[in-house]
Amino acid sequence: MSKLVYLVPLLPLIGFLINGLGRKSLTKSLTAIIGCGVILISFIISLVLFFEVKAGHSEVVTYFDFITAGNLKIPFAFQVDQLSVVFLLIITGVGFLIHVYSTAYMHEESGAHYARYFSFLNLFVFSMLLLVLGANYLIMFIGWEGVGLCSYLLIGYWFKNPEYTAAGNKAFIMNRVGDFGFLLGLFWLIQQFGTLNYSDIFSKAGDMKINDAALVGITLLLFVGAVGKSAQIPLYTWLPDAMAGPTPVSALIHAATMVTAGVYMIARSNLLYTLAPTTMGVVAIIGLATAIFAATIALKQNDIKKVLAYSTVSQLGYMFLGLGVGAFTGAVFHVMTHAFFKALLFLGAGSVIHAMHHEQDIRKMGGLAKRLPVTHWTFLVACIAIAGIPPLSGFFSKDEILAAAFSANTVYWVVGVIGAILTAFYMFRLYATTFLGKFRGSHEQEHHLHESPKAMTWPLIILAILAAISGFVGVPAVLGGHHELENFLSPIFAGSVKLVHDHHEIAHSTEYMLMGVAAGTAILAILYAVSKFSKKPDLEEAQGFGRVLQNKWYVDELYDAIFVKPLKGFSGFLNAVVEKSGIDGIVNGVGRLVNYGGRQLRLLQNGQVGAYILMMVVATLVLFIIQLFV
Amino acid sequence: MTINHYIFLSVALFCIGIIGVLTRRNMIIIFMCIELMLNATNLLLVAFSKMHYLAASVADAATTAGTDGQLFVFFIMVVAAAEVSVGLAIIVMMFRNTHSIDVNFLNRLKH
Amino acid sequence: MNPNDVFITFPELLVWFPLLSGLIIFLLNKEDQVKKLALTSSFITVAIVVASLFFTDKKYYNFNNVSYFWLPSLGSSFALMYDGMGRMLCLLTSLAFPLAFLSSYNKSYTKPNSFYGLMLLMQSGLIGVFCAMDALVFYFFWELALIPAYFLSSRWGGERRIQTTFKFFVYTFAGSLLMLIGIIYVYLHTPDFTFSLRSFMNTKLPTEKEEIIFWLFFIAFAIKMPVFPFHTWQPDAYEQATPSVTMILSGVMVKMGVFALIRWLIPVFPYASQLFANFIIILAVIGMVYASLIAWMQDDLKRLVAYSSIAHIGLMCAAVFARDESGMKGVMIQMFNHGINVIGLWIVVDLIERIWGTRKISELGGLSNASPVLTIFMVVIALANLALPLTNAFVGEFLMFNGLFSHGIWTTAIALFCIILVAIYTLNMVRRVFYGETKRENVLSLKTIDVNVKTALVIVVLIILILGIYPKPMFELTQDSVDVFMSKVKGLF
Amino acid sequence: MIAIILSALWGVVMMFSGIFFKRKSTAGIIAILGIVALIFVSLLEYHSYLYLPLDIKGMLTFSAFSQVFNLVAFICTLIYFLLNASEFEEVGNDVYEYYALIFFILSGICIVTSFNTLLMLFLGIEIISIPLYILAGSDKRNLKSNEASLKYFLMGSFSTGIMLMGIVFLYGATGTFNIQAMHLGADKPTPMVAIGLVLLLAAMSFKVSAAPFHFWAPDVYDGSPTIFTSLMATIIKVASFVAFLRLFDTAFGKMHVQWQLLAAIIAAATLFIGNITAVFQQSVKRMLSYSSIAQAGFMMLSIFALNTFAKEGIILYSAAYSLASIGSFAVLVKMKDYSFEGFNGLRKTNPFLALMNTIFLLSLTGIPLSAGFIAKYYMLIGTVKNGNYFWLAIFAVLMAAISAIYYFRLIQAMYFKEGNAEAKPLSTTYKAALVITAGLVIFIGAFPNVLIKALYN
Amino acid sequence: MGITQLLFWLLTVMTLGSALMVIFSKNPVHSILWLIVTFFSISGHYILLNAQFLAIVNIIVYAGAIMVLFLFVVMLMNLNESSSPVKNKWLRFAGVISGGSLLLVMIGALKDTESMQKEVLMNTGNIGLINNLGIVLFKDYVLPFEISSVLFLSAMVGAVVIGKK
Repeated sequence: MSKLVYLVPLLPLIGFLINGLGRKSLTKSLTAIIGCGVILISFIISLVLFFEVKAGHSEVVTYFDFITAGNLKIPFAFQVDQLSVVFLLIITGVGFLIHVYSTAYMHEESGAHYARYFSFLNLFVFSMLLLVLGANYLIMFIGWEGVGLCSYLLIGYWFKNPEYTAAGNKAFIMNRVGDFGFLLGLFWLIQQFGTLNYSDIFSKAGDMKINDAALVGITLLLFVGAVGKSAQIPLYTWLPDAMAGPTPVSALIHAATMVTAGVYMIARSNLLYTLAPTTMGVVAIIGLATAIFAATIALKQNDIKKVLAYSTVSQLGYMFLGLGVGAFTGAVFHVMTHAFFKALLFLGAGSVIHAMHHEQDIRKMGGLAKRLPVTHWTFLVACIAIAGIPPLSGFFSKDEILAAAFSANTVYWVVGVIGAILTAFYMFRLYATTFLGKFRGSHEQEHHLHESPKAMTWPLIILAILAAISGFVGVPAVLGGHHELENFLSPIFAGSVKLVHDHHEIAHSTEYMLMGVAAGTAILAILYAVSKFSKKPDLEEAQGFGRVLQNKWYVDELYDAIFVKPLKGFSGFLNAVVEKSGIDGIVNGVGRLVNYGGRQLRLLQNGQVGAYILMMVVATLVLFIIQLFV
Repeated sequence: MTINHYIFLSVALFCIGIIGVLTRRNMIIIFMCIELMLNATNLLLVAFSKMHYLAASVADAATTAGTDGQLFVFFIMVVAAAEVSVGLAIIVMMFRNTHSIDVNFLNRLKH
Repeated sequence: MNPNDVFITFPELLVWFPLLSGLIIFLLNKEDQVKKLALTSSFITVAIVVASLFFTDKKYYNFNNVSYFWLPSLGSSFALMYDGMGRMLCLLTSLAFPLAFLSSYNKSYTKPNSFYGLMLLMQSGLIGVFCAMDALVFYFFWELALIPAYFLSSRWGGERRIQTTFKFFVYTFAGSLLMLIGIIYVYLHTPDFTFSLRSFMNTKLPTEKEEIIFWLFFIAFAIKMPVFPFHTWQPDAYEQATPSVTMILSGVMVKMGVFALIRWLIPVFPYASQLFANFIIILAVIGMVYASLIAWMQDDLKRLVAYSSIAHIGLMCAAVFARDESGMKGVMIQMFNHGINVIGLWIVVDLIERIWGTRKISELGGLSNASPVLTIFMVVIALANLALPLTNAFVGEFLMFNGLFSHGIWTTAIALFCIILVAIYTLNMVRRVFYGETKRENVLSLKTIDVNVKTALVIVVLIILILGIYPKPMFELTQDSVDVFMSKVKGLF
Repeated sequence: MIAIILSALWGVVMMFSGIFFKRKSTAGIIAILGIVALIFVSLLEYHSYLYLPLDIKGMLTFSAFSQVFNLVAFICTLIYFLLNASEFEEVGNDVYEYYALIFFILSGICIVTSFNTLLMLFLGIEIISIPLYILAGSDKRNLKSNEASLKYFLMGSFSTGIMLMGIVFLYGATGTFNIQAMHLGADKPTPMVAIGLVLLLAAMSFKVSAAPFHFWAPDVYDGSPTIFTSLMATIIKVASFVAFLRLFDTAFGKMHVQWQLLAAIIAAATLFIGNITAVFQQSVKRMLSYSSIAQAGFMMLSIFALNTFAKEGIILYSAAYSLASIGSFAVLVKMKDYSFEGFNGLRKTNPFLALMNTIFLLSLTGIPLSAGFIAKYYMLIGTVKNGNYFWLAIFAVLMAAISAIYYFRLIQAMYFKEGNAEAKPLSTTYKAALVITAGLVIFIGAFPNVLIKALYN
Repeated sequence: MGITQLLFWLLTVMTLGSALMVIFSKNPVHSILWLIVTFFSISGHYILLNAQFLAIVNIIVYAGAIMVLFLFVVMLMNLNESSSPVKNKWLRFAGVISGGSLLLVMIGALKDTESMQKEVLMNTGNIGLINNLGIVLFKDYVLPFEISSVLFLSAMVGAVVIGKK
């Protein structure tokens, strides 16, 4: 059966081709069926694979040599193991739901564009599957770039609008900055290990000493790639802009799947990272910083999608914190739960926007609870989940990360908890301003307010259920559970777990205390937020420090000032001065010199015999002197 | 007399000719100076021929060494005569067209 | 068939056939006749090359190598060899011309017969360069490819064409004359006084001389490629020449330089090329960044493409001098792929100019509303240009960077900086030209994207995708040349 | 030997036929007959079917080298006649005399290429020069022609004086005029020999118009009637080069290293001045005269190199350069306007002339597959082989690159510039001759062996 | 210091002096006359060297024929002081300087080299006599002799071509 793994990415590709080539001829419904159908089938296959792997045989399926250069052989191979199937399920599952959702959400689009949308979406799923299935870093990189491309295409889906396309460029280019590091890391890997296959590399890396310079370098460079892809400091600014794309796209790409590619990559190469504690420290700090920093920004955003975007960034920060402190399972766990509730949040937001006729400013909403019951309830579930209130999923995953952070370094934990409080606060600020209070929109908006169609609500409901219960696959031992996910993934992380066995186990009492503090403070924050914003939301422009937050700490402006402008100026200088008058000037100068020489030299030919003979005599004289006295 | 007397004499004569060519603008004079140069060479040739003759006649009295030098002079005179005839013809033609014998009068051809 | 009796070898066939058809075309004067004949002949050439790909085996030696005395007194013999790299580049050449013809098929030139005739002469010259095994023959073809290029691009093209082409000509001519001196010098030191590549390789020059002669060769090739800072002729020439000529210039002729580095320069001067490798790599890398930065500033599509191609060539040059096996393979297939991609770019640019009547990015906009098809082609080719995985350029660039890495991490880092820059300028171009609101109405009806241009573009895109997903054939094709090269430079580092 | 006699005799024949035939056009026919006979005879001589048992006391020696060169010179002359026969009548009334003088010149050329004593060299050069003074001034009404003639005459006879002084000093030092009997050693020359050498170098450089003794050339070439310019600039010049090479190879060959530097300097100067000055010229005729100086610079390389490559090369160069120059001068003659603008758009008005001229110009530039390339190539390989002064070769090629500037300027004018250049009507013989010339240029370029092998029969 | 030396010095002074007069005298006719004087003194030298034949020929050909030809021409053009132009003095200066330095260089190169002390046989030795020269001329030098006829022929033709109206 696992020979059939190639079908998993292939089907979306086929969907892409059919929808892309036949976009003129296909009817919308047909497009929708193809678009969703292929994903559904690959979801089913992934399920089968999952159970196979659970039954306990994971394997590497090789198809053909992609690159063979001297001793460097890179096959086109897929790896089916615990980690990849988990991601397979997330991608295809959530992906399928989002596809279904999109069929309704994108319905106003004309046929061709509709098909274009679905083909891009399928292409994205294809590349994402490639990313997680690849059995070596090159295939991963192919998927890595592929998802980047799709996000570029989908952000700029409404290509008429220059801001949107600009956002697409920004996303792609920032990802390129990440790829810069990633590629460099790959080359270093090749130089170090002579291969890119996971299995060979990890087996070779096993017997390298801790903090080997090469390993630190490689892991850091790979991490740069992850920073770009998963929108961490300093390369996170593209993600909020990426909200320009259609909301389901934001749900799928910029919340559930693509942005977690970095997490996947580090989890995949966990051994290398555990061998390079220095890098681990960097990862943890970056993650923590991102988590808190993004959370602060999210406090003051008024665009519903922007809030969610920054919360995504911050949640990703948590995942990296988890990775940084060695809680790989926790990170993957959080990826899963986050995929559910964040997708749910985005889809809910989408449903709201749909209902409000593309109004995204929460200050113009309010009191939608009655009008959009399904959306409201599902949204609430998601908010509770992300806020980390037991027993919903977010609690378990976040708690696992925080616990690990605590055992690594108390400061991590403190900051992490503060971040969690902020999360709870801004999420419920959003919830309250959107759904509670009374409606603040215009009249025809109010007149048209209605619950979204079934195709949109059902995915919400399913995701809500998942967001609610998915936490129970990872109930920690303290709460009498035995963490199925950890057992399932243990083969992947076995190597690194062996290395960090000295990881001192923290007492149960402490754990209870930690959970209590986290959950309690979160609840307090929620209550404060709800009470504060359900009655009188802050409609006026933020002042003072709030303004700074609202303008995202002016980071974009900063980057513009230190990177973009100088570079532009410099290349302008090169183009105008160095190229034109410098290099080309020299070349033309030679020509002009020859011409000038011709004009001057011919004056020697002054037409007077006397002068000619004189010059001949002088020349003879010179020859004499050279011949006789030199 | 030793040969260097003759060498210096004719070289001097030769250079006088050159100086004449360089300093005068009257083309006839210039031409005459060229003749002067030729005569310098002739003189030196004869001197050399006698020198070689002397050197050779020590070995055998009936040598004809050096004869060729004098014959060369003869040929030079021949050529000179021919040149003069042509040259004067050209000069006359010039004078006919432009009533001047100034070499610098003609410099349409330049640069 | 029996491998030993050959009527005519492939290289000869490939050199003479375009030459003859070119000469025949000179005599015709009906435009459509001329076009048909030119197109057919170019396709036949493709067929020949494709056929030749089945005779790569050792036992077909006589099909692929020819050599007979030409100037015995000079020890020069008309020797052609047809090895992997030669095949690959001949394939590129033979593909480039049909593409060029197709894309401009319904465009009428003044004096079509001389245009197409010269084109085919150039083709024969180029193929000769790629097959020559004898230094003098190599030089001959090197010039023979230049002369038609000169006439083509100064007879047909923009209004500043004469000066720019002339600059290009004198520049390259001076370079190749320097190379001639180098050839002569090496020849005089060959053990058996022949110009054959083999004896050139066996010649051991005194080191201090080798250092000088190396530069004589390198400058010629550097001008041809062109490598920073010898590149200034290129953007003007590309801008001014007529598109189908530009395709050949940038798609094929530029490869002559890279080819010459691999076939002649480094194997003949292994010591000097090792000595100066650092310097040249740094030069090339600087050139890459420099050209990318300038390409960013360009407002003229043609100039933008020109500078981006300078950047790509710089990478090839650097990778060649890194002399790492994987890098070499990268160079090999990148020579082919870059040719195809840049031709695709030119086709699209030419279309845009023909349809919208301008090449200025600032004046264009929202073309995708008018012509989604063109947009799709352009986007695919642009993605190939920035070496996105699963497009043909990726494999090559990946390997080249990898080869460069073996030379040093910092140079690689600087060079890799270009993948960011290339993304910046390519995507900006795509965005400003194709996206947004329509700025300018098309002067021609879109009917002018007629079937032959579409065919050309489809061919390009297919090659891009197929070689992007399954590059293996190219690797196998060029394996032997890489082995020869590596064996030459192995001993030294 | 017979060639010398025959050419001299045919000169006389031409003179007298001037009395019997009144029609100018017959002169051309008779001349062509004569030159054909000359070619035939010298072919027989070359294959030694014909031999004149005449004791010339070692005044001349006819080597294969000189004979091959004579053949080349004769063939070039034949082509020259075929191309310009009609133009002779334009110049003046004394057509028969012009032909007669040219035949005398030919006998002079034969002497100069096979001389063995300085006396014969002197006589030969005079026989070449004196008729040239006349031909230069043959357009009597035209002041430019007069001026050219006068300048050529004055400076020519001056250089004769210089040369004689050189000969005298050599005689003084060695006691003989026979260049083979001089036996000058390889070590540093005595002052007398040195002076003789330098003076002879100067005089010969003057004859071949090598800088800085070239000043006469542009003016004289420019002023004289174009057809005679093309004679002077090609056949005469290469003949003088052969004499130059023969003299310095036989007399001073052993002490080559002692005077190489001078030759190198002269070659470099000639290349530089010739090429650079040609760039700015506005009249094609004058450009071609400067270009002939530039080409002389390349030929000087053979004097510098003085090895087998140089000797074979000078033959090739003579053929290649003479043919190409005669051709493009012949094209020039047919043009109404000699300025560059006068050639604008010749492609449209007269594609045949344009194509032919392009071939000649490409050959002069030294593009492969044209004779010019092989010739230049031989010069360069000789220079590099020589071992010293490697910079000279590089300098030479850079100058060759510059030469492309002015040659291609003409091609540009003909092909890429708009305009309507006017050319005189062309006779069929002219066209045929032009095609033959172009064919030879390409043939020699492709198979130079034919010529090289002839040197070693 | 015998009579020969005396004569030698005398003639030398005459030669050089008259040569200088040739180039410095304003009037062309005068310079022609001075040139004739020079030729005579050179013939004197020939006699001193016992090259009688050349001495005679020199007088006949040069002083007789050529100079008369010059004289004719000058008379024909009836030139006088005024019409004989002068170069600007810088050029003349340069001419004198360069000519003089050429002289100096040659002298400087040639003086005190041992071969310079070779004796020259004065007023004896019979190679200069007409019969010896004649024999050699018509035995060994017959070819150049004939060739020179070609030279004359061409010169004649040329003179005619140029000279006739």
